[in-house]
Amino acid sequence: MTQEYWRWTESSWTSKDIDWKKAKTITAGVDIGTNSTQAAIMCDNLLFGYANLRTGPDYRESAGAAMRQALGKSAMTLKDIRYTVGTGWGSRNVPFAQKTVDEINCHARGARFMYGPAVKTVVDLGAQTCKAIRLYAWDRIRDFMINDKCAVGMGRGIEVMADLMQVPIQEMGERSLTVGRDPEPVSTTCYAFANTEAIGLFREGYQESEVLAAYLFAIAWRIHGMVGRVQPEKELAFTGGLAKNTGITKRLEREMGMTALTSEYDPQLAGAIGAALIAQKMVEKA
Amino acid sequence: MERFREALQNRHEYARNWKKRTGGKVLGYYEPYVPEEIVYAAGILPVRLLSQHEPDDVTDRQMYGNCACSRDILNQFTKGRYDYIDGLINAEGCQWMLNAFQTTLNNKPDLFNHYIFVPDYVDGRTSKDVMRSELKVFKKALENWTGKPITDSNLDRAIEVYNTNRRLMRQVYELRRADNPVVLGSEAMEMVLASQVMDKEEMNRLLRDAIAKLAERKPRSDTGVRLMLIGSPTSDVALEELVESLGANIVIDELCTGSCYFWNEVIAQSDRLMAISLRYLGRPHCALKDNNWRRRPAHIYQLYEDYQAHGVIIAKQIYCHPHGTDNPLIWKILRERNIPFHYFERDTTLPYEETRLRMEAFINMLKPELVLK
Amino acid sequence: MITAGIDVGIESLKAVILKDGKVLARGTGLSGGANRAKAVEQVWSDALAAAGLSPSDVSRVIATGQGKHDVRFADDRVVEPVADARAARFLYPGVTAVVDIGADQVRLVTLGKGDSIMEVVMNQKCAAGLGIFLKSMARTLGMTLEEISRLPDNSPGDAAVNDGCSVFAEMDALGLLNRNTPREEVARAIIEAIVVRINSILNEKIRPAEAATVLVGGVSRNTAVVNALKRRSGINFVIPEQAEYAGALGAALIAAG
Amino acid sequence: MKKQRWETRPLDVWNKAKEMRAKWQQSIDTAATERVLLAQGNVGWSIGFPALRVIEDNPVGAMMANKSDEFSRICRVAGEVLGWGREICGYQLNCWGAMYLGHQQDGSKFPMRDMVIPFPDPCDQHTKRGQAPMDYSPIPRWQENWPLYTGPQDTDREKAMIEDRVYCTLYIIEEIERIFGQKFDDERFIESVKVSGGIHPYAQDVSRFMQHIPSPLSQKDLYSFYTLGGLTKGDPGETVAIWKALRDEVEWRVQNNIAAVGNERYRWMETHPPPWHFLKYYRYMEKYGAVCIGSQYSHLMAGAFEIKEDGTWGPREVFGKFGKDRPIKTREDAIRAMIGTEARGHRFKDDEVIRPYALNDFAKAYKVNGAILPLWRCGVGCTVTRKEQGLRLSEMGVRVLHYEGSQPGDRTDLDENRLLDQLDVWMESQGLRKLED
Repeated sequence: MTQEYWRWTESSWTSKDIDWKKAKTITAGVDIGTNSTQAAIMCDNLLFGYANLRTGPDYRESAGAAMRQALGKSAMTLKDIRYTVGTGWGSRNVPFAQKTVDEINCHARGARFMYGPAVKTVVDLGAQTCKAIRLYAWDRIRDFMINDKCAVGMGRGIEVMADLMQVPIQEMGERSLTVGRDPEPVSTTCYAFANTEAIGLFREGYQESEVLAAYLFAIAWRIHGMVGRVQPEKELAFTGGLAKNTGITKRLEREMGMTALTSEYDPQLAGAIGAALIAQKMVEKA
Repeated sequence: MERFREALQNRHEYARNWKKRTGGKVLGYYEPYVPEEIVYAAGILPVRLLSQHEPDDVTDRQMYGNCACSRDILNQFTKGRYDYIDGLINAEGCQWMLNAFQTTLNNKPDLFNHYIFVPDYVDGRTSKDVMRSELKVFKKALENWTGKPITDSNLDRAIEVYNTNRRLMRQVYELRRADNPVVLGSEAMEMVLASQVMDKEEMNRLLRDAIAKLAERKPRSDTGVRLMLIGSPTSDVALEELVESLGANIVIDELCTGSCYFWNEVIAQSDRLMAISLRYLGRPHCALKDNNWRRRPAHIYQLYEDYQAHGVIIAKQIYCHPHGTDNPLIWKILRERNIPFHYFERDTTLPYEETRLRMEAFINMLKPELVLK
Repeated sequence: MITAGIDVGIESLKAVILKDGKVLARGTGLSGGANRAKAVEQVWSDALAAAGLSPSDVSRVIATGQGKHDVRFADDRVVEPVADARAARFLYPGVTAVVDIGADQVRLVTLGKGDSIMEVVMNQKCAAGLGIFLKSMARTLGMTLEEISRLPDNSPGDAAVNDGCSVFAEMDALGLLNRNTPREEVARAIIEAIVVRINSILNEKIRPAEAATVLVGGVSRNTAVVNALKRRSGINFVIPEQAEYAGALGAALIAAG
Repeated sequence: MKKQRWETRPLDVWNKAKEMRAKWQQSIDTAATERVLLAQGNVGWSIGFPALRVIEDNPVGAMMANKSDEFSRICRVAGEVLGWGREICGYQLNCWGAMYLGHQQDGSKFPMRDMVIPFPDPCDQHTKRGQAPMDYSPIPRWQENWPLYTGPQDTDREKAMIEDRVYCTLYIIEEIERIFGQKFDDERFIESVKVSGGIHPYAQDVSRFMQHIPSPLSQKDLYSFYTLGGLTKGDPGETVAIWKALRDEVEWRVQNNIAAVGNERYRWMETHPPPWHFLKYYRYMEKYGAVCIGSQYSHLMAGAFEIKEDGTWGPREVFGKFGKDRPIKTREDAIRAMIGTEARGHRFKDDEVIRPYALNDFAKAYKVNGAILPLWRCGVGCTVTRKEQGLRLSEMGVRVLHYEGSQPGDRTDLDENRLLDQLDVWMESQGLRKLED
């Protein structure tokens, strides 16, 4: 079979230096998205391990797999985890979770953990939905928006595009940024429109980079409109899979006139980490 | 309560049985500005045409870009679900519905049909007169069709029946103002919807003993978050039930198919038609007719206050331009008053998972302590 | 005389080399985004090799398909419906309509007298990319297109999904997964959604009574979809061998004059 | 390319029209500095107020779309962040987006409106139009009724509707006088009604001349004129003069077989506006020797036509008897007269909105082979019944092509290359190949 351009790399990591046996409370969060599933294990609010896998057709199985990989080679088992919170599209399919919490809350908390407490605006660029979250200075959500109906599935759209363009999905962003000035974006309504319209641009003699630019700019612009609805403020943080696509984030930053914070964590983990943090709170509360 | 749900879900059967039982005619109507009293006075059953969720592979032929409601109504007509309808009425409202009206007639030209012009300048000084003359024309049309005159006493009776229904529905809604209402949002909404497809007299009987039963009912220990629902017309209670399953309750709505349908009564006067036209021009404006004086925002805010809601859900049908055009103002007003709201679009189906995500988040946003509950 | 037709689709390329109405060789490959022109040349040389010919042996090459402009060496270009119609008439002289379901487009061509075309109906934008949608859903369900194709055709129960467009359908389908609906059930729901979209295009023009309708294009290889479509539309399609090559075949026939 | 069958040459009056449109645009931008009231909307009687100028957002939005993809895109998002969805009419999104931004494309200040008098119109988005400026900054708004009904014609009904409109208008004029303290000049108004009544005969002739083969004008040419005296108001005398000049030139073109498209061999019609940012598809069709003879929309100033018993294509009298024919002495007479003429405009529009057969007569009269009916996702008035009309046209053997976009003023969903492909398919499937490339 030919190269799978759409396939993004799964990842997992388990800490070697944290002695989890000494930890007071161990909590976990599992974020089952439509496209990717993350698990995060935390010892007293320190990230102990995580996994980021592609979601399979059986959500329960995906949750288990992510958890197994996050536990990694450490001797820790599910039993050692005091409390687990499930979140995301498939939140109710985490068999070993005591509770489910909505994505917005988890991403907000996760973002503040990963990007620092100064975060005021979180933009979650997911596979199925994009969300803009506006936080008060303290840990409370002021307003949030989820994309219009016609804008669902942008993330999956990009996978399709990678196939059609035969460009590895990780390289898309970089390649699109090689253009001098961005061309006008293609249709910003629906990814299906955008994909075909972008491919059609070759007829006008567009180069690959220009087509990618017109396409990714369309998606960035679409999100820009949605984010504007929550009256974004600094500090800004991007989470979710598309946050790794510089072709989108750079353009979004340009249009918003803000630079996003950076973090050593994988932006896709925000939901899972947030869930684990909430789990921690639950334990403290009890 | 179940009886309302039944009538709503089996509305086609209900109408068919009504015809068998009474041998009367059934008129389908599209817009909330249709003067039902006159229809009812003629001994005809007025039925509001509501959409449902049936896969639609027939309307693309005749329609493009329509909202799901108008589209599905045509869909049902084409598939014969509405075979019991003897005629169609449209009172000028949204253009998609006008389109559904016309297109259906192109398929079924022999249906009785009438179009009532409703002034855009609803508050205009001369509008009530043109409205009245339109009602007169409509009355005549009905008389010619049925072959029997509509007497003043007919009208009086119809007005009485309808006002009663409105009063009873107001009673039900009044119950929802309690700290812990005995009636759920979904139940109340089912009553309104049912009363738009049922014979009002029967409906009133049902309502009376429903209200009596409600008096004995114990309220839920905790109503949870109190929500207000505004936006495009709906034909089911999926959303209400969803938020109830998430520990919240919709305590008030401002929908054409909801409170706006029964909110104000016909004030009797010797000129019955004028009384009726004043009632319809004076009803809580639908987004489209809210033209010059902008009554909607004030009305919404008052309801919000009266029912002590915590937040507002704005649920708009895709391609529902009247509500789309109103959004900026509504958002502005709500933001100015620091009323939290969540806006989203719905379509033929209400994608359960996605909507749950939104509602969960919105409810948690309004009541953060729920997250750690 | 030896002629050739090349069909440059949004997703895949097809080439057919023809000699006096006999197919000498076929070639196919992926459309290759920016490198489409190169990909075309690759497929072309493969086909020539398979036929044991050199370019000079082929007297006329005609390109068709959305990317037909990328076939630099083509002697002429024709639009897809014309090619489809020609191929269908060649394979089934009595044909009255051709339906082409590809990765991106659904096209209906109704045929008139002689070699005239009565009407061409293309899918609306909200029905675009059905073939691609099927593929990406298969990916999500962890099934191959073959597995989906082999699904038995019994119409889905409550697992209805939005018919608005493939993207909405996708959202509802993913919701089904969340309720742990077995993936075969989900796949059928998706197929139903696709078929509803296709049928709403056919609905416009074809009366099932006129049975002589030819179905071509990539998706016509998917038995499950075809069965569901037959059931919903009541049309008893004829599906030629190598149906996905119809466009290229038509082009080659036109090249032969 | 091979020699043309007919001679072609540009219109002489074209520059004059351009100049008039520019002058009008100027008058809007300078309204504030000239201490003149600016009204959002379009009503025939505005000229009665010495210091009042009216402007609809259609021409503004259309012009923006035509001038700059980027700026109109930015304007659309400016509206979107305040709550507008993408299904809103692109004209509004463009125009009011610029209002929200506070400036126009050239950086100059956006001319804020002082009041709203919406042009009563069948399109819902028109009906609610003008609420943006009123919601944005508190200004008065008067929505005239737009009487419309389906079914059999009923003179009593029409009478009541006309009366309502007359009194509505009188009332609004009084209100404006009361609120803005500006005196309504009856003489000026009556005069203008008498004069601009004169546009119609000329416009009607121009419309008729386009039945000639080869067509002396194409849609592109019409678009330079069809707003003069309607959406773009100038001095009535000047406006009538240019229509007369146009009429005379077109007559001359017909007599000398001067064609809009040299190789005319295919005639096609449209409905409603084209994508203002992509007018080049007319040129693309000309490569096939196909000429666009316009649409009921671009023949707007001629009013409603119908095929008479004798088979000729003549103006249709609707509502006329309720005012047009009586002597114009008072303000009310003038309003009646104006509504008499305007209502015909309405009538043709309501035909287009609710009568699926609306286009068939037009198609017959102009001997068209095909019709391109755009489907605009975001402009209800631009889309409603378009598919039905397509069905009726194909019944009478006219080949129909539908293409999709957001809205004439909004390029978002218009896939230009897909449109060109569709045009190729449409032409080639009718056995026509490009004459030039």
